Amino acid sequence: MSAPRDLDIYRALVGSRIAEQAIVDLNDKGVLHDHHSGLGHEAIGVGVGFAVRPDDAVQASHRSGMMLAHARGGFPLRDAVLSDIANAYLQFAPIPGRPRVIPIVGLIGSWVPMSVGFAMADRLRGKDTVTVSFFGDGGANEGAVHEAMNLAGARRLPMVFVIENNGFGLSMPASEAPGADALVDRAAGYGMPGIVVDGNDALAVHEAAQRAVDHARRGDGPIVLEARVTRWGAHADGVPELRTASELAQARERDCVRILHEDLIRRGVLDEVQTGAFADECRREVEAAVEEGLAARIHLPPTVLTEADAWNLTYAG
Amino acid sequence: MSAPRDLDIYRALVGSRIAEQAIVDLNDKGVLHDHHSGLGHEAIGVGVGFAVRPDDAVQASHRSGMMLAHARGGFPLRDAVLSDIANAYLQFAPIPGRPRVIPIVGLIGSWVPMSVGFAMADRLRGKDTVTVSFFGDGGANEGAVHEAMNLAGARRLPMVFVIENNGFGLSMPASEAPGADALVDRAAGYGMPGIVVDGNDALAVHEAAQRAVDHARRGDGPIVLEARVTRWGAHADGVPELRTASELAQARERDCVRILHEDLIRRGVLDEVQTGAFADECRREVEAAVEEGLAARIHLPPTVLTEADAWNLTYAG
Amino acid sequence: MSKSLYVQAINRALHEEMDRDPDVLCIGEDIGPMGGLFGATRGLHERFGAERVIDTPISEAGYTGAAIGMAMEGLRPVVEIQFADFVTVAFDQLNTVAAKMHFLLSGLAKVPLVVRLPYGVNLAGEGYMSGHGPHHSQSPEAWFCHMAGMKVVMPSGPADALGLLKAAIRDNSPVMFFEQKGLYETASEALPEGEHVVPIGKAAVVCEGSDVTVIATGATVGLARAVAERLRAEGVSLEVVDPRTLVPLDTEALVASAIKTGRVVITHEAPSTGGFGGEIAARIAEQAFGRLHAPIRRVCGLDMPVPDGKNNALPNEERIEAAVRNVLESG
Amino acid sequence: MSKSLYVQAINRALHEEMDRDPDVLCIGEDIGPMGGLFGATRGLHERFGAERVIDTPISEAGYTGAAIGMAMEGLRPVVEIQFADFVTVAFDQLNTVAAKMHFLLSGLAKVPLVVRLPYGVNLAGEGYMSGHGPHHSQSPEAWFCHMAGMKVVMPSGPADALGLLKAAIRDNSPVMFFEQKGLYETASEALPEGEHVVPIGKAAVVCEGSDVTVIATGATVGLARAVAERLRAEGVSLEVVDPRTLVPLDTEALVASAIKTGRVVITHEAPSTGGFGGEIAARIAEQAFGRLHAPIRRVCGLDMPVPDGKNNALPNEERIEAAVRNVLESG
Ligand SMILES: Cc1ncc(C[n+]2csc(CCOP(=O)(O)OP(=O)(O)O)c2C)c(N)n1
Ligand SMILES: Cc1ncc(C[n+]2csc(CCOP(=O)(O)OP(=O)(O)O)c2C)c(N)n1
Ligand SMILES: [Mg+2]
Ligand SMILES: [Mg+2]
Repeated sequence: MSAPRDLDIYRALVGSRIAEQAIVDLNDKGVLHDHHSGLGHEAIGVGVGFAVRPDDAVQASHRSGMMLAHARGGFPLRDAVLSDIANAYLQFAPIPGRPRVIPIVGLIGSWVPMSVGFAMADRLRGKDTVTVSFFGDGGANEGAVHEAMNLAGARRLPMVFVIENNGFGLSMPASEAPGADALVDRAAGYGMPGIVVDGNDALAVHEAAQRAVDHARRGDGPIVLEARVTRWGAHADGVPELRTASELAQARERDCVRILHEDLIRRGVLDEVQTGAFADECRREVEAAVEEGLAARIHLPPTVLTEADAWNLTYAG
Repeated sequence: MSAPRDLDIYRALVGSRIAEQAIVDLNDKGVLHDHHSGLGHEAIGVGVGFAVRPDDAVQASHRSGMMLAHARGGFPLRDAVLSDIANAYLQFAPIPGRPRVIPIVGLIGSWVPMSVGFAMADRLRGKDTVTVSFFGDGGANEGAVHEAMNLAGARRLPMVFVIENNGFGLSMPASEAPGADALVDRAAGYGMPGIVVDGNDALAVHEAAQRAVDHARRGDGPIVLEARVTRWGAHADGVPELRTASELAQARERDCVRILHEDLIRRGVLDEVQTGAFADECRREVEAAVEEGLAARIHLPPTVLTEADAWNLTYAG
Repeated sequence: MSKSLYVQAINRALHEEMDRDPDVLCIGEDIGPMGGLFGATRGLHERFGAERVIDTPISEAGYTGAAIGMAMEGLRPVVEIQFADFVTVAFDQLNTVAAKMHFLLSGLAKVPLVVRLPYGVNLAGEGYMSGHGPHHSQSPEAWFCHMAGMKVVMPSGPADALGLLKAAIRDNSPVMFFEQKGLYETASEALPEGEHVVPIGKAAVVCEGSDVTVIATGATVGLARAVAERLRAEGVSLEVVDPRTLVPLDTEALVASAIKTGRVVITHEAPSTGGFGGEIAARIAEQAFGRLHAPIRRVCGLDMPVPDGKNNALPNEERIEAAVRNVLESG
Repeated sequence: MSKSLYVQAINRALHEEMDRDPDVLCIGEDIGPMGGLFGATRGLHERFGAERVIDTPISEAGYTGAAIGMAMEGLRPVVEIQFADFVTVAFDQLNTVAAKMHFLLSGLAKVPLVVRLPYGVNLAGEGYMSGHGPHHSQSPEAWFCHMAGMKVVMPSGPADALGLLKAAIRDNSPVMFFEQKGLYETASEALPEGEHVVPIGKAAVVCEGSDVTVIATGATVGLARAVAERLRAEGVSLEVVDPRTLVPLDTEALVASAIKTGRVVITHEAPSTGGFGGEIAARIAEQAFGRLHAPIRRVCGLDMPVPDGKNNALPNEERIEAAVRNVLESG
C-alpha cells in the first residue's frame, strides 16, 4: 500500500475519531440525544470508504454513517459534525454532487433489501458500479437480511455485505445470538466467499475491502466482509451499559487510531510533529463546526401543519 | 439395519405411494382439488417418520404430510386417504392419542418459527423430546426460516430441520433461487452440522434421520438434514408444468419404491410374492378408503353464520 | 369490439407500460416463463426478457425491498405478491421503507412502486374458492389505507383495471393495487382501444339512482349491480358508487351521492371491524350529518378468517338486498 | 398509598403473573439483565431466570413465532416488541399463525399469547420524543383491530395497565397489548393493593359529564381529562370515555354515552384515515342515529409519518378543545 494513501487514511481516521468524540461529548452533556457512538468503529467506515468509487452505492449503518461519509470525501469534518447536530439523516441522504449514498431506516436489518435493488438497478442500466451494504452482528439475525443476501447470491449481484461485528446487539452478546462462531460462515450458504478482518486495523480493513470491491466489480458476484471490533461504550446515548469497568477497559484495548499511528511511525510515514498537526487541524475544524452547529441549531418552532401539508410531505405525487 | 424394520419401511413406502397416487388421480379427474403431489417424495416422510418417537413433535410440509403421518403410525392408510379427501388439515392437526404433530399454515416458511417454540416449551418442561420441522428448498429462502434456524442455533435446541430439496419452488428452479449449491451449507452459518442424503433412498434417509434425531436428543443442538429428490409432476393440481416430457421422464428416473424393492429383493428380505401381497393389501385399503371418503364427503351445506358464531370459531375465549 | 377478461386487462396494462417506458419492470414469484400463477404476466418474459421480468426466490420481503431500492433509483417496478395474503411477509418493507422514504428524505427520494395484490375469493362462484382457505382468500386493503404514504387502488372491472394500473405505474408514490382474483376469469368487458388511463382518486358512479346509495369495491360492485337490477323491477332505484381508489378517497363524490339519496349501504369483502367501510361511513356520517334518512349499514365479511364452503361469511346479493331494504324501511 | 408509574404497573403485573403461574414467561430483546429498554421487565431475570425471561437475537418474526408455538403448547408467553413500530417485522406471524390457529384447527389449538407493544410519543412533553423519529413513534393498533382472532387492549393509566395486563395473560386468545410509552414515566397513580384484574372488553367512564362525550385512548385520555377540567370552569360538562379494549369493543357503553350527551369527539394518536376512530364513529353514527345533535368529530394524528418537533401532527389539548367547541356550536 502506498504511503500517501496510508496517510490519507490516517487523517480521515483521526478526523473521524475527533468528530465522533465531539458528538459523544455533546450527548453526554445532554445537548444532543440518541447518538449511537461509533468510537472504536472508525477503521471500518474509513477503510471501506477509501475502497469505493464515488459512483458506487454505499449504505452505511446507524453507527458508521459519519465515518463513511467523511472517508468518501462527501462530508468534510464540518459537514459531518453539522449533520449530526442538525439533521442526522443527512449522512444517509442521496445528495446530488456527493458520493452515492443509499439511505437507511430506523429498523435494524430492514434497510438491507433496498441495497439489493440499487445493485439490480445499476446492472439493468449497464453500470460497472458496486453496491455496499453495512449492518451489524445484531442485524444479521433479521430475516430481511437473509432474504437480501440470498437474492444477491441468486442473481450474483456486484455487492459487498459489510458486517460490523462489534460483539453486541444492544445488550445481546453476539456470542449468544447467532449459533455460529463467525458471521462470515453465513456467506457459503448464499454461495458467496467471505473475508474476516480485524476491524481495528484500518489498513487491513481497507485492503480487504478493496479485495471485496474488486471481486464484486469483476463480476464474481457478491461477497461478505466481516469486520470485528468492540463496542467502546453503551449501545446508544440514554441506554445503560451492563459491562463492568474492567470489561469496558478491555473492550477499548485495541484502538484503531493508535494502531495505525504506531504503524505509520514505525514505517516512517508519519512523525510526531505531523501527528500533532493533523490532530490540531481536525480538532479546530470540529470545534468550529460544533460552535456553528449549536448556534444555528434549528429548534423547530411550534408549527401548524394542515392536511395538505401532511399530504405533500408524505407523497411524491 | 434390521430386516424386519426394513420391511416395515418398505410397507409404509408402498402404502404411501399407493395412497398418494390415488389422491393425485382424484385431482386429475377433478374430484379433488389443489393437492400438492408427494409422488417421488415418499422416502423422506417415511424415513424420518420411522426415526422419531410418538412424543417427538414433528411438523410436516404441505407435500409430505400424509406420508409422515402414515409412517409414524398415526394414520393408517384409510385415515391418510380420508384426511386428504375430507379435511386435509387433519394431517397437520394435534389429535389426542396420535403422535405429536405441529400444524403448518398456508404461507411457505411461516410455519417454521412455531416449531422452535415447541422445542423451547419441551425443554422448559424438561422433556427429552426432539422437534422436527420440514420445509422445502423454496421455503428456505424465507426470512422466517432464517430467524427460526438462527434462534434454534443460538439456544442449541434439540431440533432437526428437514429440507426437502426437490429442485423447485413452484416454477423457480432451486439452482436459480439460493446462491449456494447446497442448502445444507446454510447449517454452518447457524453453528449446526448438516447431512445431505439421497431422498430417493428410504433406508439412507432413515439412517441419516436417525443420526440427526440422536444428535439432537443427545443435547448436541440442532442439525440440518437436506434430502434431495425430484418433483415428479406439476407443483400442484391446477398449476401448469413447464418441464418438457423428457425432463419429466428424467425427473422420475429414480424411484424410491423401486430402489428399496430391488435392494430388499437382492438382500433376500423380500420376495415377489410378498411384494404382490403388500401392494394388493395397500391397494385394497386405499380403494376402500376412497370409496368411503367420497360417499361420506361433506359438501358443506349453505350455512348461516352469525356474528356470535364467527367470534366463537375465531377466539378461544 | 371483443371483450377482455379482468386478467387480460391487467396483462395489457403491463405490456403497454413496459413498451412505453423502459424503466418499467416486473418482479415477483413465477411471473417469468410461467406468466404468473393467475396468468397476469403472460408473454412479458418472452417479450421483455429476464432482466425486466424478474423471477425471484420465495422471499416477499427481500424482493419487495429490492423493488423499493430500484424505485428509488428511478425505475418503476411492478411487484406481484402471488396472493395478497402473502403481503404480510413484506409488510415491514412497505411500512418502514416504501411508505416513509419520501417523508424521511424531505422529498430527496421518490418510490414509484406498484404492488399488485390478487385478493379475495370468487364471490359469484359455487362456494368460495373452495380449498384455498383462510390463507389464500383475504382482502387486506384496510391495513394499507392506514399506512400514510401509500395510495390504495381497487378496480372492480377490466376497463378500470387497465386504466388504473397504467395510472398507478406512472404515479410517483407507492401504490398498493388490489386485484380481485375472483374476477380474473369471470369479469369481462370491452376495453377502450387507444391509450386508457383512469385517474387515481376519482370515484365512479356505476349506475345512477335516487333511493339508496350502495358504495361497493371490487367484486361487491357486481353484487350491488345485480341487486340494483333486481330492485329496479320493484321501482326501487339504487345508485351504485365505486370509490375505485381508497387512498386518496374521493370523499366528495361519496358524500354527494349520500346526500342525494339520503340512504347509504357500504359493502366490501374484508371483515367489518376496522375495515375501510368504517372510515367511509364515518366520513359520510360527519359530512352528510342531518341529511340522511336512515343509519348507514355495512355489509362486509364477518370478523373471522375466510371459511371454505358456501355460507354468508362474505357479502352476497341477499345480504346486500336485505341491507337496502332495511335502510329503505327506517326513517 | 404511594403512587406507581405506568411502567411500574406493567412490571408488577408481570411479576405477579409469573409468580402465580409457572407457565407464564417473557420473551423479547434486551428484556433479561437489561430489564427491557424501558424497564418494564426489570427484576424478572434475576427472579425467574433465563429460561423464563428469554433474551433473543434481533429477529421479531422468529421469536414471536416461537412464542406462538410455546403458547400452543400451553405456556403463556408475553412477548415484548421493543418499539411497537417493529411489529411490522412479526406481522406475518401474527396474522398468519397466531390470529388464525384457533379457527384453522377448529379449536384444537389455543394461542394464549400476549404481545406487549410500547407505542406512541410523549404527548405531554416538550416536543415529541425528539430524535426518535418516524420509526419509533407509531401507534399501529388499528391494523390489529382488523385482524380477526386478535384482541386489542390499550390501557391509559397505571391501574388499568396492571389489571388489563393480568387479564390479557390469563386470556386464551392472543392479545395485542398497547402500552403508551410516553406514559411510562409520566403517568402515576395509586394501585389497588391486592389482586387487581380488569376485564377485557369493558370501557371506563373516566369522568362523567352531560354535554359532550370525548372518546379517548392511551395518552389522549389525559389530554381529554385536562380539557374537561378546563371547560368545567366555563360550565361545559365533558364525559370522557376510555374504551380500554378495542377488540372486543364495548360498543354499548360508547353508544350509551353518545346518546346521553348527543355530541361526540373521538381522539387517538394514530393517523386519522383508517384509524380505529373511524370504526367507533361508524358504530355510534349507526346505533345512535337520530340521537346526535352534531356530527362526530375526530381528533387524530395527521395522515403522515410522525414528525419530530413540536407541532400539531398529533392530538393536543388545543385541538381537542377546538373539536369540543365545534360540536357544541353545531346543531
Ligand atoms: C427491527 C428492529 N429491532 C430492534 C431494534 C432496536 N435496536 C436498535 S440498534 C439495536 C442493536 C443492533 O445491533 P447491531 O446490528 O449489531 O448493530 P450495533 O448497534 O451493534 O452497531 C437494536 C436491537 C431496531 N431498531 N429495529
Ligand atoms: C409466503 C408464501 N409465498 C408463496 C407461496 C406460494 N407457494 C406455495 S408452494 C410454493 C413453492 C414452495 O416450494 P418449496 O418450499 O421448495 O416446496 P415444494 O412445493 O417444492 O415441496 C409457493 C411459491 C406461499 N404459499 N407462501
Ligand atoms: Mg453489534
Ligand atoms: Mg421445492
